[in-house]
Amino acid sequence: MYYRQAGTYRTGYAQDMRLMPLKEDRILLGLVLVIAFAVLPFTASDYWLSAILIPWLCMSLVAMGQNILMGYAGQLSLGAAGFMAAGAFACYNLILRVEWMPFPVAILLSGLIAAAIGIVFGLPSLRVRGLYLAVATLASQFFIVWVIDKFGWFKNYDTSGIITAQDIVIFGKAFTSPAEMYLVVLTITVLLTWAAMNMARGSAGRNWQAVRDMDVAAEVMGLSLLRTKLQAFAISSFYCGVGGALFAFTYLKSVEPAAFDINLSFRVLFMVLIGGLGTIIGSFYGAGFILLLPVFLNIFFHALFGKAVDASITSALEQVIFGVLIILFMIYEPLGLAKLWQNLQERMRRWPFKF
Amino acid sequence: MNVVTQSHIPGVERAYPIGEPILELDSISLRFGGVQALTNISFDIREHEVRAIIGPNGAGKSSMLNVIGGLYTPQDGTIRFRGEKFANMTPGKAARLGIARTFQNIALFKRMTVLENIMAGRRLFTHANFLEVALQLPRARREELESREKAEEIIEFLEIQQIRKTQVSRLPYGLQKRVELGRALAAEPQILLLDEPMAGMNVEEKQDMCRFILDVNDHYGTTMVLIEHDMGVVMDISDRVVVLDYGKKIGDGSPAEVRSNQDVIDAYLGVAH
Amino acid sequence: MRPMFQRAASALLVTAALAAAPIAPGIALAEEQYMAVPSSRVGPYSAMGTGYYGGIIDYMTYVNKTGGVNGVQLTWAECETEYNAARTVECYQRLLTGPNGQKMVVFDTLGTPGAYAVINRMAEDEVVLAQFGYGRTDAADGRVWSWVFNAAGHYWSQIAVKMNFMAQVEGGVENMRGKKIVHLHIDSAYGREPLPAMRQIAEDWGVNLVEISIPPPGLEQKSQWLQIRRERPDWVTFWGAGSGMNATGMTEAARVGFPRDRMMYVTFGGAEEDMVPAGDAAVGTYVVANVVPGKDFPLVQQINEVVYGAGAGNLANPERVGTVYWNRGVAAAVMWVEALKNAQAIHGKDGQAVTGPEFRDGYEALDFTEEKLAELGMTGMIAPFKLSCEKHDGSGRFKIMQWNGEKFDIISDDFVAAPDEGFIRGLVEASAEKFASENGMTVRDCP
Amino acid sequence: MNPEILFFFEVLIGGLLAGVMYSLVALGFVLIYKASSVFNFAQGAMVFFAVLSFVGFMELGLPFFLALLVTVGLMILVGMATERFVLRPLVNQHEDTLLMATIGLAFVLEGLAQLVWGVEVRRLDLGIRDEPIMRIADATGIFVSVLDLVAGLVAAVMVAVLAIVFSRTKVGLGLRAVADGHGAAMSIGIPLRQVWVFVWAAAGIVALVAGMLWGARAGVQFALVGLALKALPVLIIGGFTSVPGVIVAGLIVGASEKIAEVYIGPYFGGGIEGWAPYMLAVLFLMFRPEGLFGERIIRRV
Amino acid sequence: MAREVAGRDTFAKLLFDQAALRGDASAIREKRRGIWGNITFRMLSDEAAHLSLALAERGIARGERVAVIGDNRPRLFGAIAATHALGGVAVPLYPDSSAEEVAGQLRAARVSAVFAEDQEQVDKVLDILPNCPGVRLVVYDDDRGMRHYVHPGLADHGHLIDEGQALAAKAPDAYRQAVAAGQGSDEAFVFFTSGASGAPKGVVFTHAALIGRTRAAVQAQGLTASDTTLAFFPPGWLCQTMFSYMSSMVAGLCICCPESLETLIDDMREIAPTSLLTTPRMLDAIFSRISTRMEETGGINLVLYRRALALAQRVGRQRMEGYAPGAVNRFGMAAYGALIYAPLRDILGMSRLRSACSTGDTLDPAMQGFFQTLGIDLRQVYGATETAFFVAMQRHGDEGRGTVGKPLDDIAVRISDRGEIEVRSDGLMAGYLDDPSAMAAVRSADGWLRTGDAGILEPDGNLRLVDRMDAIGRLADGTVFAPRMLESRIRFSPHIRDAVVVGDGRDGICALVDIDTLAVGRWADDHAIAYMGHADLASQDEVYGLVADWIAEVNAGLARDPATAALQIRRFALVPEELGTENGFLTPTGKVRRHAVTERFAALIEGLYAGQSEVMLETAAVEEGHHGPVALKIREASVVGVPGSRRAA
Repeated sequence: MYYRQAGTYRTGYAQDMRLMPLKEDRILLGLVLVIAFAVLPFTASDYWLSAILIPWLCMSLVAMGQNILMGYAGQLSLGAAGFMAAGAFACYNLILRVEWMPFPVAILLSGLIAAAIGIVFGLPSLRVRGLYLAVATLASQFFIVWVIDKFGWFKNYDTSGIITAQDIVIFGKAFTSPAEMYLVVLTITVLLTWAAMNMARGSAGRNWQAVRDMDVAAEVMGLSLLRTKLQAFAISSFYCGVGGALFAFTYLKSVEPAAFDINLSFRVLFMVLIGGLGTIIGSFYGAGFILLLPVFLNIFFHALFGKAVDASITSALEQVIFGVLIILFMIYEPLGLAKLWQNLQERMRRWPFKF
Repeated sequence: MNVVTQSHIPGVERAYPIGEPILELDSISLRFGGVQALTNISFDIREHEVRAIIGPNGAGKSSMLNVIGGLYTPQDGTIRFRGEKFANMTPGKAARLGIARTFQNIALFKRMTVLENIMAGRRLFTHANFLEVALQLPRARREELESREKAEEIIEFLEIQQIRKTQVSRLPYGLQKRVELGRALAAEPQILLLDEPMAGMNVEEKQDMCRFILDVNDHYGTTMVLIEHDMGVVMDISDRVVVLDYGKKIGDGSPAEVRSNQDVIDAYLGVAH
Repeated sequence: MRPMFQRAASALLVTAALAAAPIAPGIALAEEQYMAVPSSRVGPYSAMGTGYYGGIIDYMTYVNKTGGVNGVQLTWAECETEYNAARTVECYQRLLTGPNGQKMVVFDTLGTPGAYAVINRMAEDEVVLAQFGYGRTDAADGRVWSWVFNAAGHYWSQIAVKMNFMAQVEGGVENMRGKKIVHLHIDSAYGREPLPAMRQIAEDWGVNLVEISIPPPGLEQKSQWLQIRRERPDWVTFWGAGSGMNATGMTEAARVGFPRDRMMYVTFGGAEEDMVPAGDAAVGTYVVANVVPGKDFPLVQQINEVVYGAGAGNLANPERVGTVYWNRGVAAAVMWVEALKNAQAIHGKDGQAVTGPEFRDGYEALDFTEEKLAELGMTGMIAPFKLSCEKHDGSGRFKIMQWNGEKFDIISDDFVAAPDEGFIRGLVEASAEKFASENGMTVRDCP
Repeated sequence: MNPEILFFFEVLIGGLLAGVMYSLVALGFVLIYKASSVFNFAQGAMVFFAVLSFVGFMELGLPFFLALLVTVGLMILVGMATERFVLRPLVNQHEDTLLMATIGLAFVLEGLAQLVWGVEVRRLDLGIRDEPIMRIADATGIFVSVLDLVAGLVAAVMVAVLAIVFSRTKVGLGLRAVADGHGAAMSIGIPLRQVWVFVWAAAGIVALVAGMLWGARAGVQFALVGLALKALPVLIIGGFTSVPGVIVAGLIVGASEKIAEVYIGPYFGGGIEGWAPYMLAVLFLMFRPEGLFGERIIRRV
Repeated sequence: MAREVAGRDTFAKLLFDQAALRGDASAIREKRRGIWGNITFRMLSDEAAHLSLALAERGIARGERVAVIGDNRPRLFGAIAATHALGGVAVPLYPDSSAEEVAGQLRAARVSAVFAEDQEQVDKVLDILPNCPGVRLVVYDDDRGMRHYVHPGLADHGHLIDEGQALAAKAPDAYRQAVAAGQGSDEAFVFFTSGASGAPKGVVFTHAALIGRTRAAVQAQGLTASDTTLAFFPPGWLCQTMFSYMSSMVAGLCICCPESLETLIDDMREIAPTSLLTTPRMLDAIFSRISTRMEETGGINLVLYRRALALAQRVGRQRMEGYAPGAVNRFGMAAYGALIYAPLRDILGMSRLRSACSTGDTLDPAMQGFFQTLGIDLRQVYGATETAFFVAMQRHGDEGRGTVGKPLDDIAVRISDRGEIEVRSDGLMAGYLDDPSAMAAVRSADGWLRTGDAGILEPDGNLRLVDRMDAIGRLADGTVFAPRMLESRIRFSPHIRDAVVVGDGRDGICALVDIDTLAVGRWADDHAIAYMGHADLASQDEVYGLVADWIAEVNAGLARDPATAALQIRRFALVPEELGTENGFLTPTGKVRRHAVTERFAALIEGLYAGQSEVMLETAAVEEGHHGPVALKIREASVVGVPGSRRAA
């Protein structure tokens, strides 16, 4: 309906292979970006900026990392929170210990540190796959958090083992208000999303997917499984690390290692599965769903029942509904929200036909 | 079959005449645990020829192909590529030497489109690293366009334009086989190994596949090594045939020679088809 | 069907309205004071959350039913934190402004992770963080942490009280020399929170302190208890979280034959919900209480009558009235309400809602004398205390209780204080000052 | 005996006994994985759901064995409902999808349990003393409780029963056929659905048993859900499809984590138990990717 | 270089002009390898120049005939342009023709050179070469599989261009001179009739005639240089080449070539042409596709779609009756425009269509109404190869009345006493190939050409077409009927692809119906009817029921108009074979070869009139696994208000 495709023909491959070949998509994206950059910072409430949008964007980055590894390269991993912790504490220490360290550089380096750790913990992927690999990555999850927890140096020997993230300062300007921090997160997210999309649809993404779908064939084509898998681990960990650092610096602010526990890793996994494996944009949907659905259910139930019903009943009911929604999703759209959106897009492109 | 055999009309000149041996296999033996898969097998493959390896089921054909492709390492024997000796081949090495292959059970990247599969086959021609790809640096962009151009050439060659953006898992079997051939071609191979390219196809699809195999040989001059257990088809399209039975070579020569070889006849009569 | 549908529709509208930020703040009715309840009612810490926030809500209901705070009715909104730092931040931001447009004045996370997650937002938002016996200890220094309170004692005074009790049992501090104490704690910031004070006291007393950590969730503590068996300590201080870990501590102690009357449980491990699951293994375990459980306090009886009698109670199981967590919640809410009254009085806003800074002034002016406690009907339930600008921690006194298999026996008639209260206060101030200087915080001048 | 050596044995035995408890939880995973290639993420939730219901029924006044019976019936119902509303609509779907669906199931079960029975922590008294048996302690210096022995016994009985069910009964045959491929099961005339209902119900009962033993020690409460995590390294080492494998692996994991924690832990301030089993699993994977008793995976081209 | 070639009387000169005036404008767009390539007029002109020089070098001289066989491809147009530049005559053939047909046509046209698209066409030509001694040169475009072909007369298109380029460098003015030497009276094209009735005949046209006709057609459609058209019918059909090459030369519009016939629908959507040539058969296929897809979609979309169509019809009626639609209806039209009409146009790639012409057969008014509802300006054009089509064309306001519109400016039309349409114009054919007598038989001395069609010229100038003169039937009771009209009504059902109506000399009308396998197959799936293949499907009682219902509706519609009330279809049968080009039942442009059908199913027709309910018919491999005689059913149709016996003879 919205899409008008008649008369849009391509005269070159560059045109056909751009990020968004459809004009309507570009308009939509432009609109979203304008709203995100120019409208929301000025109109959204602090609650929306700091409690919804910022964590959503951060977790989207993390989910993107998980998705690159799991959705594209087919390596099931449960270590996302560990790499987030690595990124968060790396960033804290970099800023703490290197005086001149500008925030963007610190973020970049934290990502790289997480990536280096990711490569080490990605080594088992050469021997094992599937659930086995998932459990192997659990080791990294527990180990990283344990190391940070055990060695006071990482937390600047804070008595309670909790760090307080420094203020974000870029070129001498402090970004402390929700809107300012939101803009920082948004900018980084947009840039990294762009890069992820480029990789995903380019030769890097094809290599990952080749390893995922048929590793023997990939090898025969001259692809090194070792390098490709570790590359995926590194990039994935980079995204998790950056996401974790941003999560710590713009959302939690006071961080203890235990915040990056296994439950968080599972939530990241859910995000990817619900959002849509093997889609970059699905990371945003998935993060939104997992992060925000419980919040909305909570708000909804409080609004619906008020104080009439015992809150522990509604809280339990929220869980049931969340679970049922997940099951329904798996039954009706196992490919996730991204697929749902894609179907909608397809429907709109085919409107009034369905098929 | 009449369309198919045309390129071999006697007296008609080949675009790429058969040349010197490009690949020589010398006394290859391969064991899996206690099972002797291949015993002391030697033969050569000449440049630009269509070379078939046939034999009943379990004769060691696929093992032979996997040895050439580097997936299996033989315990004994050597492989020479253009005279250069390789004690063991790895898949990566084979790929860099210009050996590409298809698989008996289609090994396509299922969740990718036809175009992506074929572009993925351009692996050895893409040098841009992931960072260049992520940041869309000029080399990555250029290579991507080159890949696409080559892929489109192959798509046109294999007449699969209408499915270029279809996910391969949705395609019928015959077309998947064709796409797999396309992916192998994308590597611009010197030698193309085809593992039962016509298995499970109907007559029409087989004819198409034969035509494509011959066209590839004719158009690109690619040396073809193919496995089939259906003798009929192979005899029509290959220049020379190696016959294996129980891991041993029992015949080698032109289709006519092989057809009249008593060992081959026995081996095939012994197997119910 | 129809009214149900309408409610659902209006709820959707509310959600939509929330989505359409920013909301035009509603005009608050003069006689309403909005309170935030960031409860945790599901997950491993649900037993704690339901009791504590149940107590808070029950007391607020009680106040409303008995004329409000000088006529001001309390309203509140709840948000589920799942005892998770990230969700707590969201809840904090969500509850910051109430449905009636009022800003919240006090926030109580009932958990150290949650408290740490929001502690730096308080000054900016001008909201009081009322840590009720948990959270950041050095926040007791009101000069540095002007918005954070620790009115029910903190972990440092708690550990000091415990060690004092041990000394009493052992027959004096001098007998403590050479004794061995194992601090068995959950492997988290909360588990390590008492350590600075504990190490200091142990060093002073010549006590041999051994620290052993339990990885969460702690349903399996075999190796820790084997280590304890090897260490053969005289005392074990248990710093667990969640009734699974707490109960397991006692059953494992029983399995290795460690006497329960040599174990002292933390306030967050010392509730009926922690003891009951351990069954007989729990008998004899010592616990300290900042709020004494029991149904006999006049206030508890009144609430039972006014609130539960009217069927308006928040607890699903009314039997839990008078338990440790519920009483603790009531005590917390009493402090809120008293602080509100103070704020109204100080700022001349009798019968009106107050703001965050006004509430803080009211909270700092809390003075729970024996008379006041008697008036409130909670004599013996909490120790008398007085807060001030610089002193944000309460009495720092605890009662010692022992589990008898059915309920807690109160061992100490009176609230026990730390052996040297000035010493603990010194530690607090030093820590707070160090934090302030490291983070460039301004230290408030207190009159 | 040298006290250090004695202590070592004590640690070892303690570890083995803890390991049995892990194995009990892991057993439920294996049953379901074997029959349907589904990694049942909800196993932990089933433990919680089963034992909480059991205690709940007892609180309603049912006598012990009646409550047990009713709970078993309930777990069969859960199995049937899972088959009907989760598995059947997802038949032939990708494994990841099924895994995800069981995650949803976990939320449903957790939520339902708390909805119906509330969030309070319950005590479960099996009437088995969990204190050292003094005769053993006196004789050897090693502390073993009755509950420990019962747990070991229950595990042994369960493995035996399952072994018999697998090899002797028609359902067991079907189970093995299903494990070999769904087509095979259909061909010998065993309806896949029945097999699924059976394994899910069986896993539910295993969960109930595991929950009762754990609950007797730590109380019946939400934290039991987390037990599933402890079962993962056991599964890796034992192999996802081997019943004896998880028993042995449980013992290995239990013993090695205790030894590691007691002897290595103190050098790092403890807590290495949290990750040691996983590291062990990783090391194990490097050498035997298919697990202890798992079938060797041969890749064919 | 510009304006040195005087006059615009040959296509070569027109191209020269276009290249000079609008050299950078697109002459041809071709989808190849996934993207649309662009060929400007300058490039086309250059190719024509080089190719013509190379051809001349190889001995092809002015006035010689050059055949082109292949799909609409830039190279094919290049070959035609080169032929014209040379002064030669282009002979476009149908690529689907068999080798024998091609041989006959090559011989008939005395062709000297052949441009064959690919190996398939080359093989055809090489096979028959011994029978066509005149052919001295065979040029192929696609070298795929051609590398080992060794034949003295064989040349690669690309190589020829290269040769020509070298020649052009030596003689830069040769091309211009060759073009300038051409005259309007030179022969330009030889087209073969499609042979719907009788064997194909070669028809010769001069440049002047075709340029004149094309100008008139372009003017009538209002086409300009900014228009684009999609060419997908075989170039051997005059009408297609008129829409592509000739219009491009005359008006400068851009010809778009789809990647392949399989991707036609997508390609059409991508390029969204502004001018389109269609046939009723194609429209029927599109309509049937839309209907079935809409049915499959179901739900709210289907409801909206139906309402949208109903509203459009209502409003259309109101407009015809002369009053403006009310506000509600206007709003409805706007809303449905956004929701249904525009998206459908978009999907069909017709959103930019300014002019769509349907020709080749009678367009059912209801079908036309459907497309106009969608906002597609669909007009019927009447003509034949001999008249270079475009005898008459509907203009605004002419639609929906069942006429074929008013005659074009450059043509005069009259109805003979026998009721036959006769035309006179400068643009008519110059004659039949080598057969002056045939020409004399259809053209009177004063230049009136008999078209062979029966028609009526209405008072307002609209021409109403009845049918082919020889097809018009007369029932035994003397009632005259035009099968074409009846057939097009039957065909309007989405489930029916074709119908052949018989009844000449009989006492009632009967129909042979060819069902649409795809649509009926879907319908059968929905109704849980198991079937194997077309023949089986066409023998199902339920399917007969489906068709019977439709024919009853057609009969009811016929009964409403007193002029057609007597023409009730009494009985019908479904044919077991799909009527297709490959089995000779259809012409390459998709018209039914009536005599082929009636011959093949003569027994069935006899059965229809003999009152049998089943006829055994010998089949030749109707379907795999089905040999030998099959039983074909016959059904009565429900008839409205016809007095007399329902049972025939």
